[in-house]
Amino acid sequence: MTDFLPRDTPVQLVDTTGAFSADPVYPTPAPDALVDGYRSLVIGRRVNDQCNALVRQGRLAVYPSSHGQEACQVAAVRVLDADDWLFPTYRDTVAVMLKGVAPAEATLMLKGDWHGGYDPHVHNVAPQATPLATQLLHAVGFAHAAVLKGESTVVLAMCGDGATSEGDFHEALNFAAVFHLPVVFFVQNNGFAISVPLSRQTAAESLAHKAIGYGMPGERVDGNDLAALLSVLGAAVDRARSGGGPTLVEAHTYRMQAHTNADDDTRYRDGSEVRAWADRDPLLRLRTHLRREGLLTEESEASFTEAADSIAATLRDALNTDAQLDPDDLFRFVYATRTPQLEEQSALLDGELRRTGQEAQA
Amino acid sequence: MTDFLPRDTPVQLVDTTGAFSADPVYPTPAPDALVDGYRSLVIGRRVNDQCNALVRQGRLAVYPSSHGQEACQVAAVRVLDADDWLFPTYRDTVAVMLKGVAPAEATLMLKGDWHGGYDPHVHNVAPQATPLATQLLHAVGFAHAAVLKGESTVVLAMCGDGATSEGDFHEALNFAAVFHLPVVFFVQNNGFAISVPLSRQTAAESLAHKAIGYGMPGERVDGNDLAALLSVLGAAVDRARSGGGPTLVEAHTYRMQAHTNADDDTRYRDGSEVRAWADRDPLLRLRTHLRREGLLTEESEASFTEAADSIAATLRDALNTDAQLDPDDLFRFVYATRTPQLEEQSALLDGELRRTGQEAQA
Amino acid sequence: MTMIQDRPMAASANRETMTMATAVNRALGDAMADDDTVLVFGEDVGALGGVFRVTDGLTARFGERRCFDTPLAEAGIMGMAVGMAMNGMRPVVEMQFDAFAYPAFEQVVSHVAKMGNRTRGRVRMPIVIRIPYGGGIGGVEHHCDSSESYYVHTPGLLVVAPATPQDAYSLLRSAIRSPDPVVFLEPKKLYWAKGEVDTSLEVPIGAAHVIRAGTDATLIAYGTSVPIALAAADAAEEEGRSLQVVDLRSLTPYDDATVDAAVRSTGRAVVIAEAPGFASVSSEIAARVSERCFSWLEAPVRRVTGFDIPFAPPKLERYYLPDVDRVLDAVDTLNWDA
Amino acid sequence: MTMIQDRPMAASANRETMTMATAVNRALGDAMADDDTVLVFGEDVGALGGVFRVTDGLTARFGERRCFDTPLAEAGIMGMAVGMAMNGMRPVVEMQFDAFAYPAFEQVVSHVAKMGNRTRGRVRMPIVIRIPYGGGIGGVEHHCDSSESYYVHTPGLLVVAPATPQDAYSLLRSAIRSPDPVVFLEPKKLYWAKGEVDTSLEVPIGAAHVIRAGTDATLIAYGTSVPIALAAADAAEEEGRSLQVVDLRSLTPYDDATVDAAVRSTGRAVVIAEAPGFASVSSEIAARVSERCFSWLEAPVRRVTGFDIPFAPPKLERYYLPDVDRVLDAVDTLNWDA
Ligand SMILES: Cc1ncc(C[n+]2csc(CCOP(=O)(O)OP(=O)(O)O)c2C)c(N)n1
Ligand SMILES: Cc1ncc(C[n+]2csc(CCOP(=O)(O)OP(=O)(O)O)c2C)c(N)n1
Ligand SMILES: [Mg+2]
Ligand SMILES: [Mg+2]
Repeated sequence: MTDFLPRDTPVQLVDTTGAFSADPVYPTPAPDALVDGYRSLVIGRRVNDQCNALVRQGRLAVYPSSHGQEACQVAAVRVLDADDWLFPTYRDTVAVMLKGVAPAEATLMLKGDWHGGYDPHVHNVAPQATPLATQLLHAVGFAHAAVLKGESTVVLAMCGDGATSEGDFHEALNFAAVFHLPVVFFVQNNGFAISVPLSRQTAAESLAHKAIGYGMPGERVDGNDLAALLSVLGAAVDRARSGGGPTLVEAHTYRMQAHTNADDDTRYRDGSEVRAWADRDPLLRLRTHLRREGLLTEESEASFTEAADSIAATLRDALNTDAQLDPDDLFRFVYATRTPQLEEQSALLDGELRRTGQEAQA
Repeated sequence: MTDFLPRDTPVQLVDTTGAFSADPVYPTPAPDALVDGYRSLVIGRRVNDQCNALVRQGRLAVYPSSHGQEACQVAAVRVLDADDWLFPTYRDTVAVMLKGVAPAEATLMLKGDWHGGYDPHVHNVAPQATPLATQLLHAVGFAHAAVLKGESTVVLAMCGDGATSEGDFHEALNFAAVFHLPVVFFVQNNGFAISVPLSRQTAAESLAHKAIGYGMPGERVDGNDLAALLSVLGAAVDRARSGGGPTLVEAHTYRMQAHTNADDDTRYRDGSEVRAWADRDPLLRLRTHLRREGLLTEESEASFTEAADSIAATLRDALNTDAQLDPDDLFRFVYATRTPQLEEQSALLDGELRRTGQEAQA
Repeated sequence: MTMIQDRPMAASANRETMTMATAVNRALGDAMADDDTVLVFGEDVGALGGVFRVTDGLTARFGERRCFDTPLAEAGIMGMAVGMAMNGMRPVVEMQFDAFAYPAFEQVVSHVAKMGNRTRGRVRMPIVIRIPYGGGIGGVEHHCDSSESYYVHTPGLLVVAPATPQDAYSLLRSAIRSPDPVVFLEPKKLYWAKGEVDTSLEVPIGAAHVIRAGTDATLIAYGTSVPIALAAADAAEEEGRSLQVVDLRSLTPYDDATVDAAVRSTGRAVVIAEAPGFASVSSEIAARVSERCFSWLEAPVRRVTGFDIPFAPPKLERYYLPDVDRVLDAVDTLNWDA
Repeated sequence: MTMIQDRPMAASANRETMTMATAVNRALGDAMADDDTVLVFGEDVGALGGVFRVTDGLTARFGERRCFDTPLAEAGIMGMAVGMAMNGMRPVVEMQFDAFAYPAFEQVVSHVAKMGNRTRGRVRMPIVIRIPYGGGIGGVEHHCDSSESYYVHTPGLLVVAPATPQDAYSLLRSAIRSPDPVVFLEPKKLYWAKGEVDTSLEVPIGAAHVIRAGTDATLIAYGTSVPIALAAADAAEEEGRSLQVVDLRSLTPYDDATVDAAVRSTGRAVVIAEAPGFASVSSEIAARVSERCFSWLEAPVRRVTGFDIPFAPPKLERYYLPDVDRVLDAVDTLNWDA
């Protein structure tokens, strides 16, 4: 059972200099997967940059950036089949888009138009969860239902290091293990929960050490090494799909920017720490490796940049358009059928809008 | 850090035949402690028997018996100093009494007179908690305050196997570890949470395996072996007192009777399983051992029985007396000072009682 | 496994006298038989059949996959139900007692209640949360709360509280068919009260009804307080006062039309509820009736509710619980000289 | 470390203009300086000084032992506070946003609220639960709930909601000195509004006050709705109607005497609250006023509240929030021909 314990050091395939070393246990991803992954990294970074810009321009209300964590974002999606489900957090907008959700829909909540912007069933992406760790239980229930229906869906559920302290984290991992469900719990340990450092979240050697307490394997992986992430998460997905039950994977990464634009990270961390992590950047490292291996050409790089440009443009266009919002939507979805009370209340609002002539502009 | 993992088999000093074998790590309790512990076992068993009888006679509303778990009850108290605090559950009435609470006060809640019957600060026993695992957090807070005040209090917090599945269990252990607090978490794994067997609570090899996920040591101990319990819990208390932080101890024991008198355990377990555990009875085993060692005489046994008789008589007397209850108590303690609303409401009740002449009989 | 569809109940009348506990059990069994996406889970609902035996026999009949015990964690149960509902199931979860539903509060308020709205109706939550609630059974602390106001105040939840075996059966069938989450409050003290049940009878969520005609004043009750209202009306009759009784059955949606018509017909009203009265369902009823029936009212709307204190210990609960005398006292204050 | 004792505030007047956020910060600092059993903890309250900077500087001034960050777990924070209170401390905990207090609900309802009663007053819970609440800041889902009704309905809790820097300062001082647990609701949208604060001024919990004289109708408000009530009264004045405004400040205990006197003086009342109205604090106020001022009322008590829906997304919140026009519309319905 001690094989449920993670390694002493995170699994790494490509080091910070871009050098590759094979792992005795985890397979080496195919070159194609790495090139394709690199393309997604470029796009992910660009999405983060663009969204930050849109916040500055007042087009997004708020944006929790995954700058520095793009390898986690990419890997979380790449290891899944189209039928598999992703349960993301507020910070995983890049992953949501990479799973297929249109930029305009993925950012609609952050724009402030509605509480969510996409249909979860189109691309198999649950709503981005704000209340921490709650979505892990939804992932467990989703997987449980899939098993009952005889479907081979794998569910990958994401959360941060801070969220591991919540009771729901515990209950989710325990339920998944007891019911032996095909769930991969993927913790992006980026060192901080807003201002609170990891040392305030756990006294354990690693977050992955928690797995053995639930009777599932735990593993640690370098969260800025896309190759290692693809390999470790891929193995967890394979185990889940083949009836091997859940896995806890902890990625060691770093939140390079403030928690959100509303945060001031100079109050709680040293610029030098941030700069040190810049050297471990997931893009740089994979780029160096791929170029060294001759897997990346000027043309492909140019085409990746172009793809990123195009998504950024789509984002800008989407967010620079003010949608026609219908105030009556406030009452439309609370229940499948409006209650008599909501009928009265929407009539009240409607009357107000008519009287003030707002219904047209709304 | 893997030394935080529990042993493969529970620590045992006295086996089911009463034979003793020393442990390479855990010290052997002094003969006196064992004899004194045996006395408490006899009392504890008698308390359980008497309370069951009082339920049948309708004097107690309900009684969750610790029959079969008396060694845990005794050890939990014996390892503590008088200044240390105990945080018990509804099933730990024997431990509450052994810590010094008078039988009448310890059973007042079960009698139905009030929600609690003793002053926690007199014998350093928190109220018996009903909502599962919630008290573990109170224990953590209590210990934290003690540390801030520079006091050397150790806190021992009890819970059942079922309660380990609750989010509060997770949060309590994590807080204790992060703040490095002097708390001993003592899980009485009696195999069931009402009807639900341990296999539905965890897929882990043991509950003690959870400790490493918090960065604290975990240990498993034979919960029907008082000697082993005293030794393992004693070591945990020592570690806590000397600044070594929290420990998780799992005792393997068995609930010999139904969950409470309201429960029908034939619906979910086999009589044969119960009978098999009778052979591991904590009293029998220690008695055999002590007699073999010449530590138990006819006279001492008789005196223990007498002590048990006397407590049983006190219990009967207390519960056969109907206390004068004051309905106005309902309003008296909700706040330190009654709100105007409660003043009005108690006046209303008072008026009713006067009109119907009930205030005298009440 | 088929996806759920609203379907009419079988037309064949099937009348039988049974307890409310049996009626709930029957509704669960019938719903599970009709629709294999209906799942029952919670603490002790499997082999034991629930601490009140309400799920008795379901595992034997439908198997471990359809009715099963979970680890002991209410947030876990509720959160799992959310995920299952996202994936096409209709979970019916049991919270063992009222106060033991509180650990699941955040899942209920932030997800069960809001998921449909959040997703613009794309992901509905056809979840039923069964909660044995209320006192009158001599239960110890945490076993007797009337927690309906927390749920009723939460937009996105439907809340019902039957008072008879018939309504328990029919409303639970409606609740399980509902696309929206329903908090289904089962009055513990009425579990063993018997009544006739016609399993073909449909009772929609949101429909109150007048269960006793009367002309002098209207008693408004639900769940645990319905038998008290009826008994009070009987007692008042002996004193020559004719009291009408409305059983709300559903708290959300609330049936303004039925209640308003009833109160307007008598001009006087007393609301009866076991829960602490402050900022509660009964406050809402009193406020609404006062506002909507203002010019019909001969007297202020009175409330007979639990006191604003934690539920009483067993030996004192009779002082806490609304009873016939307290209702009659309230009726006496209704400005009869007007 | 000394045990807490109630002590009078320093007599020296100290007036200064500051924001409500600063007033809360000042109250925390002054209370910690006065009594070393006062502890502040929660998520991000240490180095960061809280996401609203309300705890700014406290760790620097009083050290890590007195003001500190916890692991990210609200039930954990609340349960730890219970244990600390049992051991002589006066914890002031911060829930980062209204909706993020829900995971702590069971600790609040089953322990914080009930421990004193359970132990017959032997173990009191001098805990303050600070909750930045309400909308009007363009916040996304889960950041704008007005959750006061859950707490007000729970016996054993005191609940206050200041609307000015002065009340925020003085009520927080009172809350920290209270032997009973206080849910302290801080209107987020008023954090940056400025006002004069006299730190020697005592405001007891449970005292409403009339903050604007008026003769035609009474507006009853608290927390976020107070500025709306005042603005509505100003607007009405221009139209020749004299509106009185009562700021409740405390929701539990509720100040019947002040409210009743006010409403009786005008004969008309409108309750204003941002929370969904159904089964809420505003229901209670409307019900009480309707009952207790029955023969003084010229018109039914009206409520202007949030709709019974989840809080609106940022771009739609202006349609959700009670505003001056909605209040004036309600006032217009108060049967002025009577
Ligand atoms: C239940 C709950 N409590 C508090 C918050 C407020 N909050 C939002 S993000 C955050 C920090 C989360 O840290 P972590 O889990 O490490 O994720 P990260 O933001 O680093 O990706 C907090 C405290 C919340 N969203 N939900
Ligand atoms: C939060 C909560 N949920 C449910 C219950 C109802 N309940 C009381 S005891 C019990 C089983 C507890 O099992 P365990 O923790 O193993 O303790 P044991 O009774 O075996 O001593 C349950 C489900 C409760 N008391 N609290
Ligand atoms: Mg983080
Ligand atoms: Mg057990």
